[in-house]
Amino acid sequence: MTNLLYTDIEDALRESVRGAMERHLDPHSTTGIYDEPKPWEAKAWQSLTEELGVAGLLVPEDRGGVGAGPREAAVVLEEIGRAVAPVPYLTSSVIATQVLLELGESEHIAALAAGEATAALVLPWSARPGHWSPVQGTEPVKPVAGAMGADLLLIPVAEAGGVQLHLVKAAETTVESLVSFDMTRPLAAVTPASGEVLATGDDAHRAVEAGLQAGAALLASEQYGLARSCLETTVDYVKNRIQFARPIGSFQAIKHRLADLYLEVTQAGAAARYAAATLADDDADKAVAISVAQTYCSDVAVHAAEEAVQLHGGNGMTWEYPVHLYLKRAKSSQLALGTPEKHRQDLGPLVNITT
Amino acid sequence: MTNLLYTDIEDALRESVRGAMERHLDPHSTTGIYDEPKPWEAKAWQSLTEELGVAGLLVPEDRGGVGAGPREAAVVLEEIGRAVAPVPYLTSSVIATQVLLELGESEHIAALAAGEATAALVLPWSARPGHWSPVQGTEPVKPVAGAMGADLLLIPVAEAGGVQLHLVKAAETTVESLVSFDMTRPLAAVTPASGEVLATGDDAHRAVEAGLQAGAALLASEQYGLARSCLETTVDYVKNRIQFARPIGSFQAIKHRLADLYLEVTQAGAAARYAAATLADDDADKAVAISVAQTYCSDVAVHAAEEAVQLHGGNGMTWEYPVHLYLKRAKSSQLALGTPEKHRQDLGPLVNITT
Amino acid sequence: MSDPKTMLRQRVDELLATYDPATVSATEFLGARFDAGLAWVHFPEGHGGLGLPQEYNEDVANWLAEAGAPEPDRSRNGIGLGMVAPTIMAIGTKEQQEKYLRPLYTCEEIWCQLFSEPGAGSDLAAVATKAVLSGDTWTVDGQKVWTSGAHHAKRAILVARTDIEVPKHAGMTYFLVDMEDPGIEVRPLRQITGEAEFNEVFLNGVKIPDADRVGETGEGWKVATTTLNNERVAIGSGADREAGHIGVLAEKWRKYPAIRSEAAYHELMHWWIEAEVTRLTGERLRQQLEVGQPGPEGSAMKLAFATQAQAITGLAIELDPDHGLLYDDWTMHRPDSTDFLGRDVGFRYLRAKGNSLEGGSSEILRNVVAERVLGLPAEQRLDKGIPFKDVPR
Amino acid sequence: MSDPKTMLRQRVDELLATYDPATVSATEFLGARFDAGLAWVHFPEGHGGLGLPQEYNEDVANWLAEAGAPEPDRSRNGIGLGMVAPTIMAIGTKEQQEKYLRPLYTCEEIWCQLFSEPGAGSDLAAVATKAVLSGDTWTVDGQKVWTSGAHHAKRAILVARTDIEVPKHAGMTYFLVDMEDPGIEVRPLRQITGEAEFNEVFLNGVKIPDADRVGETGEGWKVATTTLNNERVAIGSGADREAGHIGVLAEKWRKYPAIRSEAAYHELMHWWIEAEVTRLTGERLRQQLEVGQPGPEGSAMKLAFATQAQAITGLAIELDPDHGLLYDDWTMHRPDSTDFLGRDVGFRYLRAKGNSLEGGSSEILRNVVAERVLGLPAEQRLDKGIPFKDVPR
Repeated sequence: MTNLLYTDIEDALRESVRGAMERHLDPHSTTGIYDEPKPWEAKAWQSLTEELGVAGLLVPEDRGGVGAGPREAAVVLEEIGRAVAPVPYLTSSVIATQVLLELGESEHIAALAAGEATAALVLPWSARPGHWSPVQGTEPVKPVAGAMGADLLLIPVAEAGGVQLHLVKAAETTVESLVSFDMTRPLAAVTPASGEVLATGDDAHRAVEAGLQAGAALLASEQYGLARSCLETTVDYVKNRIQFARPIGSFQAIKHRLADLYLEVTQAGAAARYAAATLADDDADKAVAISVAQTYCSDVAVHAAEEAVQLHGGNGMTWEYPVHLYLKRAKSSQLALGTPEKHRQDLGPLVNITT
Repeated sequence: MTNLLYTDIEDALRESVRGAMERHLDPHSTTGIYDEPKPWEAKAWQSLTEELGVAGLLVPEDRGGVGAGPREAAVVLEEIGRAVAPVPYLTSSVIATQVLLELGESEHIAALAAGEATAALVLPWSARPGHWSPVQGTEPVKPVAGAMGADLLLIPVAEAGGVQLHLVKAAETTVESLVSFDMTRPLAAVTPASGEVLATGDDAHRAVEAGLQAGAALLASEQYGLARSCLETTVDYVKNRIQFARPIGSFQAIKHRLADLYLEVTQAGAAARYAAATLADDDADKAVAISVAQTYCSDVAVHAAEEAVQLHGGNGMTWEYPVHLYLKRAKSSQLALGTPEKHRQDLGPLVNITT
Repeated sequence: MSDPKTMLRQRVDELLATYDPATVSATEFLGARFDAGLAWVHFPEGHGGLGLPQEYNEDVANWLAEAGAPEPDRSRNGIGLGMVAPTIMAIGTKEQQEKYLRPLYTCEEIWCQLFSEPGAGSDLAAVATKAVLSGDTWTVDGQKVWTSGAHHAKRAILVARTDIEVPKHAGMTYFLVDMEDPGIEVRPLRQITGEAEFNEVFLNGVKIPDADRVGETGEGWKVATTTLNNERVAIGSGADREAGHIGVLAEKWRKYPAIRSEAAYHELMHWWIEAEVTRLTGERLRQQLEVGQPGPEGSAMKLAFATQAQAITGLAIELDPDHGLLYDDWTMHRPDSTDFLGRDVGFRYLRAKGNSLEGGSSEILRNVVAERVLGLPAEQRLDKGIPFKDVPR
Repeated sequence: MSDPKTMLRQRVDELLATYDPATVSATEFLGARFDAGLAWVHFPEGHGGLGLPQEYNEDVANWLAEAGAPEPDRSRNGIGLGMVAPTIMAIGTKEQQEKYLRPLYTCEEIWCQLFSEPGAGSDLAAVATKAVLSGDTWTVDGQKVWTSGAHHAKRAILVARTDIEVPKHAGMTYFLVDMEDPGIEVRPLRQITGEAEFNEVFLNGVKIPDADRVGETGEGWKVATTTLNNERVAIGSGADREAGHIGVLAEKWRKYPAIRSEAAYHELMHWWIEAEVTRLTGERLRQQLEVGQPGPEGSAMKLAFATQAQAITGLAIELDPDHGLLYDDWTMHRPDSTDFLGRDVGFRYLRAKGNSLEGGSSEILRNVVAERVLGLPAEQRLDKGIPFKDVPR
């Protein structure tokens, strides 16, 4: 079976990204986004793109990237999840980048890899691999993730007999921001527009599909990072919070719940890693791995965040404590790129289980 | 809303039945049924029928019964569940009796009410109200509950355009006993046969339907009685079982699980009571009440028995301790008269929720 | 002598004849109702009652409702009406009863509750806010939290530590506080929903006359328990089918076929059934109360309500992802009252997270059920018999 | 000098040339394999090994399997091979190693485990079976339970109490016992399934030479822990997809369309996914072990296995009610080994109930994960530092 462990290089990458997130983000300023919306935290994004160059992980060196791959991008996303970082890594550096990669595009992809531009795929954020429809008519598409602040929009438009993929400059259409449940990945309504046609028919379809697959596969790692962070934060909190003259983490009911959560988070890690690895290897089991990871990691992230709120007691309910940021991100991510129910629905036929 | 409390008369009835079960049953002899199968425990059944006369609770006085109703029968079934009593009360005194009641039959019903005879409805034990098929062909019907040892068999046979309900004396056909998961309610394969035709067409259909409805409504009370007994036995056990120099019932994880189980059992009691009450009142909400009670009480009984096994530790896994009798009865009863999944499926349209 | 019902009917008619609800103010009407002994008929005469059995309150309420008479605003003064009034009636002095009950009832004086502290959440008896007596005036210093309505309350009930040399349950005292005292500062406490439904309250040198102590010095725990017991009585009893979150979701399901699927159907029905059995349990509890046989189900039912509220709102978000990804409004507000069902699904989901914390966390309630209902052995207490000052915090 | 792999290949070829698996008995072949140092290559020379790294065992096993050579019967002598051998090797005396390892390996001597007692289940250190030394012979009295294979075992490992004046963990000693001692009575212990897979073992005046003590007197807890740790290593690592209960159910689903429904589909897929993520976790654990970085996942994975086994077999019964209402056979048997997947669905359901009890109950494992993996504070111990005789039991 494919390797599920982290390489030394990946460990080093994790350390760099974690350091950058710690330097450039703090929970209070992240919470501030809810009152003063912005597409992303400029300093954190700059650090990821300019200092660390991780926007180009998926892109080969000869097209302006660093020639790594999904395993490495997954490590970055684990750290983004851990920090609930408001950065467009998943939408621009993974999904949009993968769409362009698939098309053999090289001009814009170099700009994305270098962090000189960001892009977004214009589909509702709930679209999933194998189940999405190209944009019809002139009504705004919503809710679209990563479109706020993006330079480039990739719009798959319905055409007689298929899809036409348009590259539209943000300035050439209207991107209206929406009040999002998770303001750290703000959503927008994007008015469809025509632009440079990148591909049509099967090519266009395949490229969008590849973008969504990469997004779903690697979102699992972001969810895992978030879940693990919730577990660690909560373990730490219950060790230190004293009630009834003892740390509440010494109460057996709480210990057992956290033991169960540890199991879930650990398994989520294996599932996310397997999804990233099969994507990297273009393994025949890729579609199975993605559905498994999306179903499992989505729910584990929500459960971990919900347990974090509950076990932080009243503090978990406040605006002051950062726990709420995790819950909002987790719940939104559960809906992103297909709900667990939909992925479970998709999985059966892949493993010869049908109704 | 209908009265969900117990009357003083019902409390007295409960006490009598409980006393009889305690006098005439002990867990060891009940376990013995697994090695030496028998249709029921003669002494316990005799006590219920001859001493207490509860076989006639559903039957009006002018037809040889005591003219009580489903509420009182439900109390008897709670106690039968509590004792995992191997008696054909549900199959004969409720289901078969209700079928005959519906038909206005008075000869055999008097014998059933007096405990002079027992009867069984010949359908697979998984048949449920609204979803059963009359017997086709000559293949044995199985698994049928209550047929072993019964004097009379009520066989709904498929006829051109409907159902014909036959009354067959046990001696006139073949009743072959089956190795049952729950040997305290043994199952059999019954070879179809012709006998006295009690009804045809809609009348026959309505009678069978009434029998299954009464069975499903009141099985919930048996399940509640069983669940409550498991809770009480387990609470008692964990108060007295010492490990790590303290009763295991002082460990918070166990306390919290039992608190959750208390909630379930309490709610099961309300659901079962409501089903019995709506049956008694022939309330318009009866079908809803039955599906709710069957879905909920089936699962609570299984959960209570499973928790009992686990919290009795190794002892719960032994043949010696009676806990296994409860698990086997609970799991079988979950399948009886429709699984929770099927009842949940039935319920939606009744409350205007459809897919 | 006439039976109580006839007598009450007469009094109600007289009240309505003298104070026409259509013309007098709510305050005036409620004051007159109080003076007529029709506020809470089971209270003694002179304190808004007539010393009759509690069950007659329902009749009075029904008759007055028919006549379109105003009721006291429970959403604004729930603490006053539900907790303070019974506590003062049971334990307060005659002076306290005379001074506080009437304006409380007319809602001229809104009350709030100063119990929880940052270090005393589940462990309510760990309050550290200090009250020191000098002459016949107490001086209070400390911090309270999770106080709803503090910004429009005239008065508060307060539990404070008056002796740190005795074990924690023995060193607390219960007071009535004037919220207009210059030593009180109220700050909004913003929540996960974006709203500030609650407040933090800072007490710096707040003065309380000893006459506003309720119960003896050192008996605050006992008095607070009386107050809190009044909070949990008859929880959710007698609700209609599909009341609450499940009804909102079922209605949406019926209205929007697009959100339906087979898998979601079974999950929806699962929670529908859970809500229904809890409703039936509440109905049975109501029937038991009616015949004077209250059961111990209340604490367990609160567990069920919290679980269901959280699961159902979570499911509601999943059923309509493109809508669930949005939120109605993050702007900071200070709402006058709590509406769990108000606003959009995202708000309902976040607000429901509080249901397993406020009014006794689900963990504490499971302890209560295990120990008081099932009789399981209590947790080892590490703070038992130790002076408060020596207890680890 | 040749590299280990080449040398091992030569030895295997020599062994196969001298002892043709097709003609010699399994016992003879395994004896020769032991003598050639190919039983467990990481053991020292003379004890069935060659002092090589553990990883080479897989090569040897593969080569021998290709040649159709017999392996020791792990289903009958799992305790001997998996627990006794490593314990004797780590802590036993030279004499014990010489006397016991070879017949254990050839399965001429089957071993069983005398640890659990009626009063010492989760609390293994509460054993009350007493061993008293007189001269150089111990006399043992007591009762053990949950002993699998006791009725065909030649030998046993035993933990007994040798000092009641010290705290419980300090007063236990570990012995090797001859099951043919006349003081030993083995009674079948019938289980929920109808089978008697386990036994009760009564010890009355059983004699044990002091030479069969393992470790020092009073160090039995430490030795037993070594034994039990060997039990939990590498649990379920490297299994195939759909191994275990989920595979049985998935196959049935594929074969019998009649049992399918939309609701069941989602429940089946739920457990399919649970089983798959546990499998992936096991695979990752295997990869970690391979590179010498074992993780702490084992205990948590055992929780997952038990939960899944119980839920999946329960679901399997529900999916086919008319079949689930039946059982294959209630007759009391004493099976030679355990097969969780053998027999029909009813048996599998009942047998799976033991998965959360045997080898560390799920409750104990959650404690282990919480305390040793997450570092949460340990439960208050009421038996700490108290002589065993004074501990409540």
